[in-house]
Amino acid sequence: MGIEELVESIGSHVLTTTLGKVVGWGRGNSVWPAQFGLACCAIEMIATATAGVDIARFGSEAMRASPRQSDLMIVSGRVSQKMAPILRTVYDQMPEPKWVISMGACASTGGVFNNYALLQGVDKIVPVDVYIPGCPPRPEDLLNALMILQERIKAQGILPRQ
Amino acid sequence: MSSRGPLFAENLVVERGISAGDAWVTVEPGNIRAALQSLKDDGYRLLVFLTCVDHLADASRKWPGRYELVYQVRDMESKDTIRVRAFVDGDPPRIDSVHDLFPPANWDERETYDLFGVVFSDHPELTRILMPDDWVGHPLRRDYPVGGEVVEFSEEHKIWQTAPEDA
Amino acid sequence: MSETEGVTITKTGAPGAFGGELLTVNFGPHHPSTHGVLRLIVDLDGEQIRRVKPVIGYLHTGIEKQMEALRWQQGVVVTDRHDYLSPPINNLAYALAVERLMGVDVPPRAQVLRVIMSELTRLSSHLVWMGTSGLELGAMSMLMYCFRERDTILDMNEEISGFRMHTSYIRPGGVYADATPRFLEMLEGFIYAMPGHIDEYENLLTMNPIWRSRTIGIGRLSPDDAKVLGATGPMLRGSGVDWDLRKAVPYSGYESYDFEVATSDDCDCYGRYLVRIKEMREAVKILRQALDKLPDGPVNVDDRKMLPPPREELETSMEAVIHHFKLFTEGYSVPPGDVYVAVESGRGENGCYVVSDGTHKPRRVKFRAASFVNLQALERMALNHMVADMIAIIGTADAVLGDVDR
Amino acid sequence: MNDLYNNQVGHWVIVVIAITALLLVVLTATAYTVWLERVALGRIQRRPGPNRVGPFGLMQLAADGVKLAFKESFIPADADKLLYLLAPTIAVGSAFLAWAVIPIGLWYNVQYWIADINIGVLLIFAVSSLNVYAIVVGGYSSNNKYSMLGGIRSAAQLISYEMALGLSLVPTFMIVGSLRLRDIAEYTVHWGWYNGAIPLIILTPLGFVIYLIAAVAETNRAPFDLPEAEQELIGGFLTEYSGLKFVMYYLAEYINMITVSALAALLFFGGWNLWIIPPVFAFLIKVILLLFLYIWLRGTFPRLRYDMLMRLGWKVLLPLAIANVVVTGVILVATQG
Amino acid sequence: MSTMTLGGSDLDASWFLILGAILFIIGATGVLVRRNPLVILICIELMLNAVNLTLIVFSRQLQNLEGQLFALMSMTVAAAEAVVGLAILVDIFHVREVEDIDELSEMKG
Amino acid sequence: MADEESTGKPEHPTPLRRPGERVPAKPEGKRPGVAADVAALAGGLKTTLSEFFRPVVTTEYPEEKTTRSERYRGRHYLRRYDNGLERCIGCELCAAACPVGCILVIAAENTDEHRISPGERYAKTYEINMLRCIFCGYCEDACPVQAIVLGPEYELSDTSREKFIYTKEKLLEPLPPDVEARLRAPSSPHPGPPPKGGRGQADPLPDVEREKTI
Amino acid sequence: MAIAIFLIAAVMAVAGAIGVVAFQQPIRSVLSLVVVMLALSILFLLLSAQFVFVVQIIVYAGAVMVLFLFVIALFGPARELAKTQLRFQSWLAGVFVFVLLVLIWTMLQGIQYRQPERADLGVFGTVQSIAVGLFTTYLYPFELTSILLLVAAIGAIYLSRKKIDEPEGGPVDGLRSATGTGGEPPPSFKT
Repeated sequence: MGIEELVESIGSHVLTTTLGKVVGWGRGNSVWPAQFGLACCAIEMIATATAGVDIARFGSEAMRASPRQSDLMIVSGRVSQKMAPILRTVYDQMPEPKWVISMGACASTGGVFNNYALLQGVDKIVPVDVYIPGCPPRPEDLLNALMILQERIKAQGILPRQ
Repeated sequence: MSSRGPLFAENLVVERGISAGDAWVTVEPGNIRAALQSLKDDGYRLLVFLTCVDHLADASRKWPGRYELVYQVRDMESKDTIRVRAFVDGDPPRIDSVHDLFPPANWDERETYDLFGVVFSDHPELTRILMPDDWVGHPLRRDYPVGGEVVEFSEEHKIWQTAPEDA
Repeated sequence: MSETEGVTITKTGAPGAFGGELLTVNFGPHHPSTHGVLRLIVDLDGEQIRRVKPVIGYLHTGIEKQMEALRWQQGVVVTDRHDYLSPPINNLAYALAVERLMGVDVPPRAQVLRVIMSELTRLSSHLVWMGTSGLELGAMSMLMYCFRERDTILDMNEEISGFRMHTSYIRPGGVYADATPRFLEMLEGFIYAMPGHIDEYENLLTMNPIWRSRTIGIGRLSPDDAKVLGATGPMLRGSGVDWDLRKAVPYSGYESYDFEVATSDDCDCYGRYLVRIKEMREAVKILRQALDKLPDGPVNVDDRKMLPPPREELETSMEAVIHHFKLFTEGYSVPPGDVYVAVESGRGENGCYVVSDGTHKPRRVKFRAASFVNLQALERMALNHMVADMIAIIGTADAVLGDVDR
Repeated sequence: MNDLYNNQVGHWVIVVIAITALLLVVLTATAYTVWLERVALGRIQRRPGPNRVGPFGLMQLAADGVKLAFKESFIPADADKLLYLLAPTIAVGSAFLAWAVIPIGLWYNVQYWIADINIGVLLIFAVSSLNVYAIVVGGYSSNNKYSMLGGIRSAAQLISYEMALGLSLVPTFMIVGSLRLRDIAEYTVHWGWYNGAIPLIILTPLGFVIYLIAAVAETNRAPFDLPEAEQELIGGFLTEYSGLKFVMYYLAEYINMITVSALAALLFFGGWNLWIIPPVFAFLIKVILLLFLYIWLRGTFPRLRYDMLMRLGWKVLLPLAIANVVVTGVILVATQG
Repeated sequence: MSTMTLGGSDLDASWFLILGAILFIIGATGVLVRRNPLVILICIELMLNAVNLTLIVFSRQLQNLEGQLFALMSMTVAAAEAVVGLAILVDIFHVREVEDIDELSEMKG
Repeated sequence: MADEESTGKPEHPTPLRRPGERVPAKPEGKRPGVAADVAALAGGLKTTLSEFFRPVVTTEYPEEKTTRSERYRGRHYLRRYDNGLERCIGCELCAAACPVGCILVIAAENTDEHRISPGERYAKTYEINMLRCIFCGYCEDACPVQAIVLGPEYELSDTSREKFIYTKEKLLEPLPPDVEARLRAPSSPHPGPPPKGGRGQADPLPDVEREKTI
Repeated sequence: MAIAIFLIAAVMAVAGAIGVVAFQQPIRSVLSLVVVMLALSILFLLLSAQFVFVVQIIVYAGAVMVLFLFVIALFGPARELAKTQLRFQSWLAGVFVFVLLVLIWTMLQGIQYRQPERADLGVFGTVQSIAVGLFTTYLYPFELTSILLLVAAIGAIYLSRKKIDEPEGGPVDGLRSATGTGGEPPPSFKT
């Protein structure tokens, strides 16, 4: 029985609802971030992983060094013009599905450094799912963003991202 | 300031003074190596930093040259510090490298080259250090715009607070 | 494959000592072992490092240019962000420089508060260093323990200044605001608890044979080399040179505190580790003394040209309103001149060279970054060591890339 | 030996059912070992660990599994595709194979095993030595220098510590006089008034210490986790693996961890014999405590450097293990004539 | 054809011997055909394995342990051979890339 | 530009090891004995085990939250007077003080029939780009009428850039009641810096969990 | 049952053996040989040679072949060039195979095996029986093998040793010339 027949027989709504829910639940509750610490926010990102608020409660403590095993890129800190192409390469190396959180004012817009050296917003080179304002945001803020992202992922289910 | 050592004996000093408690001397740019060598012989063995100041359109006084190179040296025994200045002009401005007298000057000179375009003669590896290799211009010169973007608001506006009016 | 992950390896064609060829390996700039966005080009002979070439600039933020675009008092928020592990110390260097140019002296209470914030910052900076270095060498619990105490310090930062990391607490002319009673109470408790925590870190690392064998004899830097290379801070003191700006060129009343300069004759990574541990203990000692001697009085200079008037005056005095408007629209101007002020941060000499042309914006602000100079010694320290030791060496050099690249 | 190959159909049915059950049990146990590690490591660091997905975070592993299963399966360009896919399979296969000979005491005098063969321990070594292929081939086929360096290092590490691991157990075999795991677990002594089972750790404590260290190294766990020392080599041989293939390696690592813990429980702690506690629980308690020991070590110690690791294996553990064998032999000869 | 009773089946020693012969021949062919010195070493190992199989078969057939003991010895020898052979190859590879075993007949490095 | 200067010179002049110099040997004589090593390892294990049996220090974030300091610089609010008039008088001092330039104020004249604020002018447009804001609190310091204050809220993450441009309507939302009450209290007129010089600003201490703070 | 096991193992072994010869990349040849060895080890188990079965896996598959793998991984995937194959070599090999096969076939026709020695199959091939054999009757050859191993180990170490008898400073200087970091250290360094 081919995959089309399978879909026919169990009905496409099952794929998009039941299976979609399960997959969305799995993906949402197991978001492994890639280490992409750049500056001040990176320290707060590390702090998020430590005992203070403990991102492990959300199942996201597995900060893999290799982008191949990551689902989420937390761009934490200022992205310089020199760093931008590298950031893009790392993003490209992550397998689908993948998400991006832009942490802090510098990553999102450049913040106070409205000048020649910084990329004014990481969303110019990678699609950003959640922005966190703050310079740097509190660790709780990152968790809040992660929860917003989890809702998004769960709603997205198995469908490809828009 | 103690006017000790051979620096003053050799008449390298053009001008000297104290600014906000810091002793400084000015030397001819051609003599910079000799001046720093004599200071080093005198015990000022630590080059604290080396940088450049761009005096373009600076009305506060009459400057001998557009680019002022600043060398801060310190004697770690007597805890004296002294600032050596040299004024250069031209495009690109040139001065002798002191990386072999003071090893930390190596990166400092590269940085000054990168950000100000000051060429240090005989520097072994005078390439950009902070900016990408293919960058055009020297960002810390006063005539280089700060850059950046207009802050987003919901409506168009012309006010842009952080843009410097006179660069 | 990936350039980013890693690593491109090319054969140089030159013979190495082990019969193979030398390999040029490129680590970074986004690589977990490089303590931030540092890129290293390493010539390897087998596992031995023959040459290291750090490539920096991946975090170049244009901070010095930004300072020129901002007014004197606005610049404080930018100084927070170059060495992002010790914002108040950066503030202090800048504030001292501006005050020297302006020719003002801050009141004694402000001085003591500045010392308290500096030492808290030194502690938190060392804690971050120890946590991340521990993690890099595989001691993952160290990260958790160190960041736990760091969180306490950040809570205190928040209590006194309203923000965790980038406090902008120390400003030209004084400090942002007086300490609250709750802050002093938290500080009291912290001073009481911290020595026990330091003991705990030492239990985990100091005598641990694995830690010792990974650090002792690794990354040696003789006292002469350290001086010639311009190293400062724990890098210099870890090589046995007794040099601390707090003792050598005292500022903010450091001369009136009783503390020892931590040095170690080991001249290696272990020595630098010991120096930092000792400095943490000394910092607690200074905090104790500062808290005991905290005098009453104002925390800002009484100069309406430099600092805004108290809020209650705005309602009564027209003159105060005018000062207020003038200060926030065009700021104050600083007399022409230049000054260099250096303070001792967790990483070494954190200097600020300020040139004023008499206007309300600085002509030039140069930050003398300790990490920038210390990083140059990496080449010397890493030579002939194994690749795996590079982590320990970079770790104990404690280069903050934001400070290096500015 | 011959009982394995008799042609009674009933035997084969039992074996097939047993294999299926064992697969399920080991898989579940692996999942919860991962959970145990994350929680215990968290507690060592004064944080709760996963606790938001399901009660006590018990569903965390299910979420991870679902996510990884639906992750894009990625094969690096220029990789040797056949070998790249083969390597994780070897890892999981060899890890599961070891469970063929590990007996589990279910109830008093009721043990369970798939193959109660005479050379049980040796078979475990044999199949675990195949793990090297998974690592080297995985590293080689990824076409990434990190992976390859990680793979080669790891293989050298496995081979080095296999020697110490094997030799550390020889005193046990000498004392018991059998390689059958059931015999070792049920080893009894008759010392004066005492008649009964005795954990062999009392007789060869040094053997246990060497076994423990070597086993940690064999399973690539901290502080010997150089093959995937993330701070040095990104993810070692795992760098290029993603999705299900990564899961397989991950699974293999934890199965191996349980295997060596179970083996230690059988060899040194009397297996399922523990006072009046029912055998199956006694066995579980011992295995869980040993697993905790692993996690505890990981939470405490820094990582060794590669050359130190080799030095420890060859210059410390191996001589010690040999000396242990010799001394045990001398004592045995002296006491038993 | 007397004694090989393996679980009651009529598998006899010839089956094993033929398998051993086939493996040996394939190995020998490899040595002749392949040019890469490493692969040639591997093929030699294959031949040794085939020989071991016959040793074990005869040991079982004759119910005499000597065959197994000899197989163990031959494994040891094979291991020693592999180690030394590889060490030599590595030494040569350090000097130059060898793609053809015939290159090694030249007496220069 | 620099190429012609860099020919014919050694590539890197910082002091390298002298030719032939090897890795220095590990210092002798400082090595503790095996017993000390084992004791140190055991000490480490004991430390981690003792931590294992102590309670966790984690804040279970979305369910429980730590209290923010009174000076905390979080989300901005525009305040009103009790009679409903806006405090902001459109003086643009906040925009001028902002180091980031993330505040946009466009003022308009008040008229008697259309009175928004007590002064002559009011802010027709008042926008803050929250994504660019660095929460330095300069706007609060600059405001002469305490119209803009930084409240204690920090969970501001959102999914698109446009949502971060906080318009006047959004900023004029009522402050959290406790903060508003504190601001109205005669003893503490301002959530920012208290009047200079006094040590004993008698603010009630929120009870802090000792274990966590220290 | 035994026939089924034999046939599976035999097919695996032959396929692996063909793989050894046929694969172009050495690493695949090595892995094919591992397959052969595992298949053979199953046959050993079938033939009551338990100990040899385990040794086959541990020593051969687990150690010797890993060594090959190491060398290949270290020196990269050197492929054979087709042109280096001699034209009539494969032809000759074919003849050789054919001749050998015919030879063995004829030899196996009507073969009579010697009468077995009637060992107890319950303990035949166990570790204990092997140990008794090795440490009593065959102690001398056993010790000789260990000497052989020692010699091989020493030889291997000698061949792959680090060349330490170099002039002082040689490698560093060699490196400098390679990477352009030549020359004396700067004068400032002579503190």
